[in-house]
Amino acid sequence: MSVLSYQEAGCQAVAEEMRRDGRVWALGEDLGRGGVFGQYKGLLEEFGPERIADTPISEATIMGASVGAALAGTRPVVEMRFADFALCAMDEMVNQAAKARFMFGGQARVPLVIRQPSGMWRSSAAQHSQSLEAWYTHIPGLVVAAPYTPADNKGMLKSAIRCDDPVIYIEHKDNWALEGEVPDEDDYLVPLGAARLAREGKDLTLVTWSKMVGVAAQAAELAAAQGIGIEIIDLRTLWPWDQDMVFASLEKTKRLLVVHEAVQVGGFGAEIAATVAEHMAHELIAPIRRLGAPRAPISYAKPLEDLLRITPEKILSTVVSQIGT
Amino acid sequence: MSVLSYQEAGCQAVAEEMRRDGRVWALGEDLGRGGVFGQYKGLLEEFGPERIADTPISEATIMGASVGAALAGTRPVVEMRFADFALCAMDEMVNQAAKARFMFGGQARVPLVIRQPSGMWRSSAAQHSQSLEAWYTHIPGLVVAAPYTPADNKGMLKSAIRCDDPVIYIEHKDNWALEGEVPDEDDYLVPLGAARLAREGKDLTLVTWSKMVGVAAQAAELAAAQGIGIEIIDLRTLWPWDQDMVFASLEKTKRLLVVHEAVQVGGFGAEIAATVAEHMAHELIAPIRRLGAPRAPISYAKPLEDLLRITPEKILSTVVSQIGT
Amino acid sequence: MSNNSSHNIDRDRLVDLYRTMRRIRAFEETAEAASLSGQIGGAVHLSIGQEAIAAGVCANLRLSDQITTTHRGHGHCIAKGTDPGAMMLELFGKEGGTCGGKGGSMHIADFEVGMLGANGVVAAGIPIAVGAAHGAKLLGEDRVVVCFFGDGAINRGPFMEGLNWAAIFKLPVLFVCEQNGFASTTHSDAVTAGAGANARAESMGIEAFEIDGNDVAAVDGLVGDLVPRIRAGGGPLFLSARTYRLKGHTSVDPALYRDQDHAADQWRHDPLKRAGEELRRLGLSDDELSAIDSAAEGEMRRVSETADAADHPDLAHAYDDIQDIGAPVWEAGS
Amino acid sequence: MSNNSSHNIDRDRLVDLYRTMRRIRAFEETAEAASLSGQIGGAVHLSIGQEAIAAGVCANLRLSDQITTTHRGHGHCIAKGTDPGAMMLELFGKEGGTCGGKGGSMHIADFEVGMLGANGVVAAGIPIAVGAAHGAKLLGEDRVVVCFFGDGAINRGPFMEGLNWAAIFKLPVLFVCEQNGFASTTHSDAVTAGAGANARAESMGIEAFEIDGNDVAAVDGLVGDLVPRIRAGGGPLFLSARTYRLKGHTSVDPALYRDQDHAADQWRHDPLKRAGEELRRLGLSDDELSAIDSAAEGEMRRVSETADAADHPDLAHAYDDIQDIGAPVWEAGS
Ligand SMILES: Cc1ncc(C[n+]2csc(CCOP(=O)(O)OP(=O)(O)O)c2C)c(N)n1
Ligand SMILES: Cc1ncc(C[n+]2csc(CCOP(=O)(O)OP(=O)(O)O)c2C)c(N)n1
Ligand SMILES: [Mg+2]
Ligand SMILES: [Mg+2]
Repeated sequence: MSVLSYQEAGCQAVAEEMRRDGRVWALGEDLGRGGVFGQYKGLLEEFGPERIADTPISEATIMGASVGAALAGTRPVVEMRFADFALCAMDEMVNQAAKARFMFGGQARVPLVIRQPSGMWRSSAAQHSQSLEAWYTHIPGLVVAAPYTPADNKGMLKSAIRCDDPVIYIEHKDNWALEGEVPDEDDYLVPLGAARLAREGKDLTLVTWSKMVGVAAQAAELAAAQGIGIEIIDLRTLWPWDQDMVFASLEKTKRLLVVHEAVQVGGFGAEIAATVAEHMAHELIAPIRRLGAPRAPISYAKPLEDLLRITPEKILSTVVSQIGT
Repeated sequence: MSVLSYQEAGCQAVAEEMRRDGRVWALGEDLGRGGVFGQYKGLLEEFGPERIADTPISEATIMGASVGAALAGTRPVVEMRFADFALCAMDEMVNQAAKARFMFGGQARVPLVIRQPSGMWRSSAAQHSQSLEAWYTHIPGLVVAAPYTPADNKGMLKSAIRCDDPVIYIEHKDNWALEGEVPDEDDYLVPLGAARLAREGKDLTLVTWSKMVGVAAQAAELAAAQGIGIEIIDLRTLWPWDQDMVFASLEKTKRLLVVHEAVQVGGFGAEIAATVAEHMAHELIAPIRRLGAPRAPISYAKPLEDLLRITPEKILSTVVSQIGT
Repeated sequence: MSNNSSHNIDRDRLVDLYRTMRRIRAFEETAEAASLSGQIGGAVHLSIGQEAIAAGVCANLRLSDQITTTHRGHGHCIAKGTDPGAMMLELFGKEGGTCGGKGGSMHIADFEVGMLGANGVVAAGIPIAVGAAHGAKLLGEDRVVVCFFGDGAINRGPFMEGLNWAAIFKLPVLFVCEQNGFASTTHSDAVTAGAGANARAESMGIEAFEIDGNDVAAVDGLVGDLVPRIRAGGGPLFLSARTYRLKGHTSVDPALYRDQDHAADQWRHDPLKRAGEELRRLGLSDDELSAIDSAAEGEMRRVSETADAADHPDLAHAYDDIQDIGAPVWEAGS
Repeated sequence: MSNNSSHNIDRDRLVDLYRTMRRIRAFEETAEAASLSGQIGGAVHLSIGQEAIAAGVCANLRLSDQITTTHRGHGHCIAKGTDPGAMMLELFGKEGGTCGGKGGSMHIADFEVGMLGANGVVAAGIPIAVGAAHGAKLLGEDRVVVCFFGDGAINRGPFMEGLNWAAIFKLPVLFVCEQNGFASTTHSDAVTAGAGANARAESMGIEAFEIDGNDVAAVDGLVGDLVPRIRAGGGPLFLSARTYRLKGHTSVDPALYRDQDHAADQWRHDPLKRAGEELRRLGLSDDELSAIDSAAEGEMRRVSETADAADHPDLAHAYDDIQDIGAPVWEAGS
């Protein structure tokens, strides 16, 4: 175990997988200088400019060429820089990467990791702050991962690189500096599709992912002070999501709150809430609640931006209202 | 009233609005020959090639230029040809069209109608059959409309053209030939945001939109034969959606089924189901159910394609299971 | 650079090229009939009139070389070596099709022969081809990737991005632009600024060639010069092939937006007719030519009959090959 | 076409251009300081070193003409007539900012002076500018639209699509490519194939010009020739302006990836220094020059102090201007 930042853990994952498998390479803008967030720091020096490839500002072709390179037998790690810019590569991601294996009747595989730094950071406004993970859960062919801890960022990124299907890999921009214990082993893999029980609690199951796991943990502390036990499930992978763990937790707590930073309307919280409503409504003793952002573009000005953030206090007051009913 | 096809009703709407307002124009590939589905038939002859503009195959710029032209004071009707190709214009739609008004602090408006022929038609495979309306409901700044009847296609398209915000306008490819009574008046407007009670029933509220309204009607006939009354709400506008009508219906029926052609996971049905679960769970006497497509790319071969379709029989058996419980 | 002079070609090679073209033509005519009869459900984009490009280009490729193509890609597949039987099964949406019936005409692929896929999205195959070449370079394989696309595709951003990418990474790609005059119902010229595809390629520093794409010997000869240059590591090259779409955009399009006289007149330049005349000049008898023709037509008739009689795909495999984790599970009766 | 010779310019006009440049420089330096002190929260992309392009181009525009710009657009806004006070309020995220604090540096817009918006997405402003010109043409207005973008943007598809579009519709657009050598930390040359932006424009049939973008008189002179041609209906033109990004990509980027000697040397070509020297040659005294400088610096100091002291936007307007129907409703205490 070493204490690493989220960013360093991701770096380590890429480096280990590149050492292990000569077909793995990374491409995107500015990678040669370590990437915008330092998440490729030092890799050029070890692996050279062919495998840590600087690209032009051509998101559509960064993605499309990665599909071709994957079909040709390599395993690209594709850097989209900001999740917002992935919108420039949507045909390539959704119509090509996600569907090629199926459309071609299984003749080919598209092993890709599509890294999308996401979420509100600081005063970045409407085109640099979005959380669009829900979109990808709606697209057959895609795996969607959104790790929170540094250890998971190592273990899940490694699993994503080894996965033979395209993985949308969401890293929250506020997480880069987050530190935590990370296993040193280069075979440390965290399986895709398995959630993590981040905190035990008896009164309410809070399902969340990415940066919101940390915010939820703060809320749980506040709740504990009031004698309320929040169980936090860090979903980690959004598709496929770990229904078993969520359902098992709900058997115990009988109350569900889903929290995400993304816009609430049409967010992935709706899928979780709907699924639980379909299958477990009769077991719940409080109305299901979702907590996401208002359906508003993200503002630049700090107080307006902050208005859109999920805070421990907002979570707590929602929890209290659920327990109260 | 005249009997018009869905396609003709749309044509009439565009023609009337172009006559009424010289700032309205339409652009897209092949519009001069009436568009791929004939939905611009005869318009070139009346309005000329400047206002019925043939474009290159440049979806990103069809959309981006439309944003600019809207900012400059015109009112473009943007033809995306197939909803699938709108993926080539996603930055322009989501980062530009949807956000410009807000980001610029209300200085400018972006009056656009973005027509997206959607859905499974016949043997069109994974890149020509998608229903992605859920995505747009998740994006602040966008209105999302999906009319089913020819009359609504006239009245809602006119409302969309008069709307000062960008409207994603979803026309199902299987609807073009559908005929129905359409008011002749050139001031026939159907307001965006209001659902339509398509059929009354006492036992279950079925919320749906677009082509599925017709399939649901067939299911309701089958159910009626078994003494089950299905109330069908044709949502018509997905954002904002008519919660009042849905909630009022549920007060009566106390059972909810949401049906859509799109993939169920992350579909807009999840939003409706989640919202109802949050607000009306205690009033319902049966579990909420959703019926959407499996999370699979759309196949070409007829039986494989058909497997993904929602049929009256599938709806009926779901309804029966809900009534039974 | 322009190269229009007919190439010196030996008879046997021209016979082979002619046979490939005739097989493509027969395949397309059979598919057209099956589409009009309703046996084929999906859209069929015929390459009738454009066979010389497919045949002339692919004759210069190795099995390990790769291609990507478009919605109008049957000819490229056949020329690259895909079994027309499997292709026709795919068009019919039947078991045994190249993609098990999941793709149809616009998504035919045959990785065994280096056919990396047709594409239903205009220009989308361009970055994919470029990426395949990027992959080959990274893996140290000496393959060449050929990217076929239409004159309508050069107005999409990924075309330009793909050219820039291939040039800066010096990738082994041959871009082949099939200039058939149309993009669906639109005259390509009307929506294309400047001097066209080659000027755009040259602006990226990519050497570009133009050729009469209905002259199969010329295509063969020129591509025979270009492919070794690419394989030797010289970077991408670009070829514009002038041709004409003798049929409508799809099998059901009467193409009334064309000048009908002009369109009819284009049959004079039918690449098959021209190659046939050349073969006769080189001494092939009418009987020898008809033997090739009827062999091709017989082959495609059988292929179509087989496809018609074949089984639909087994529903139990409906959800195979979506993704390893998180795919739907098929249940009998669902 | 190349135009590097210094232009004959009268003194008063050069004084005006110098003043514009100095105001931009002072704005940028003030913004830089406010960014480093934490008064400005978001990313700030400084146009220090590139002021001559903004000043020289916009001096030839009417109020009714329009522009679009990029993440690095402060200079263009000021040159087009946007109030620096409102801009600085916007950068500080305060009430009274150009966008009410909702946009920040990368989304400044000022429709009253024809400033149709900066953009956080590289190249996204290009189709928007082209569309604004399309709109003007449809409405019969005789405005010209100028589209500013960087040398990194020419590798994105919308750049090429936008050029093609402007050319086929013969739209009144002046494309201005600011060649500052970098795209973020990447040397633009390393990822750009061929002869560059002008070759690409010319391949679309768009006449393209190149100029020393640090010579404000030259830019002014050339653009003074080009804008009337465009306004007369001649269709789009293209201008590449060579310059240098004297600072890092953002205000906090030390830009260590540059050759430090080379970078330091570039200050010799600082457009302000050059214009100042020219003005002295034309007889302006040191005092007159410093008066301009200190007026600009004083203006921007006040602007920054005002922004610092200003109120945050009123939360009650947080959800204004999203959309007429279906927007969230703000509730006090939410
Ligand atoms: C991105 C995209 N836009 C539009 C279409 C619809 N479409 C299919 S083929 C076609 C014309 C293509 O013209 P060209 O590239 O010249 O190929 P050709 O059909 O002439 O072989 C169009 C517009 C599409 N498939 N993809
Ligand atoms: C589509 C897109 N990709 C990447 C980025 C990140 N980015 C912001 S500025 C920039 C460099 C732009 O270079 P250039 O166009 O030359 O403008 P300059 O910064 O030099 O003025 C990049 C890559 C972005 N904003 N949008
Ligand atoms: Mg064509
Ligand atoms: Mg630059």
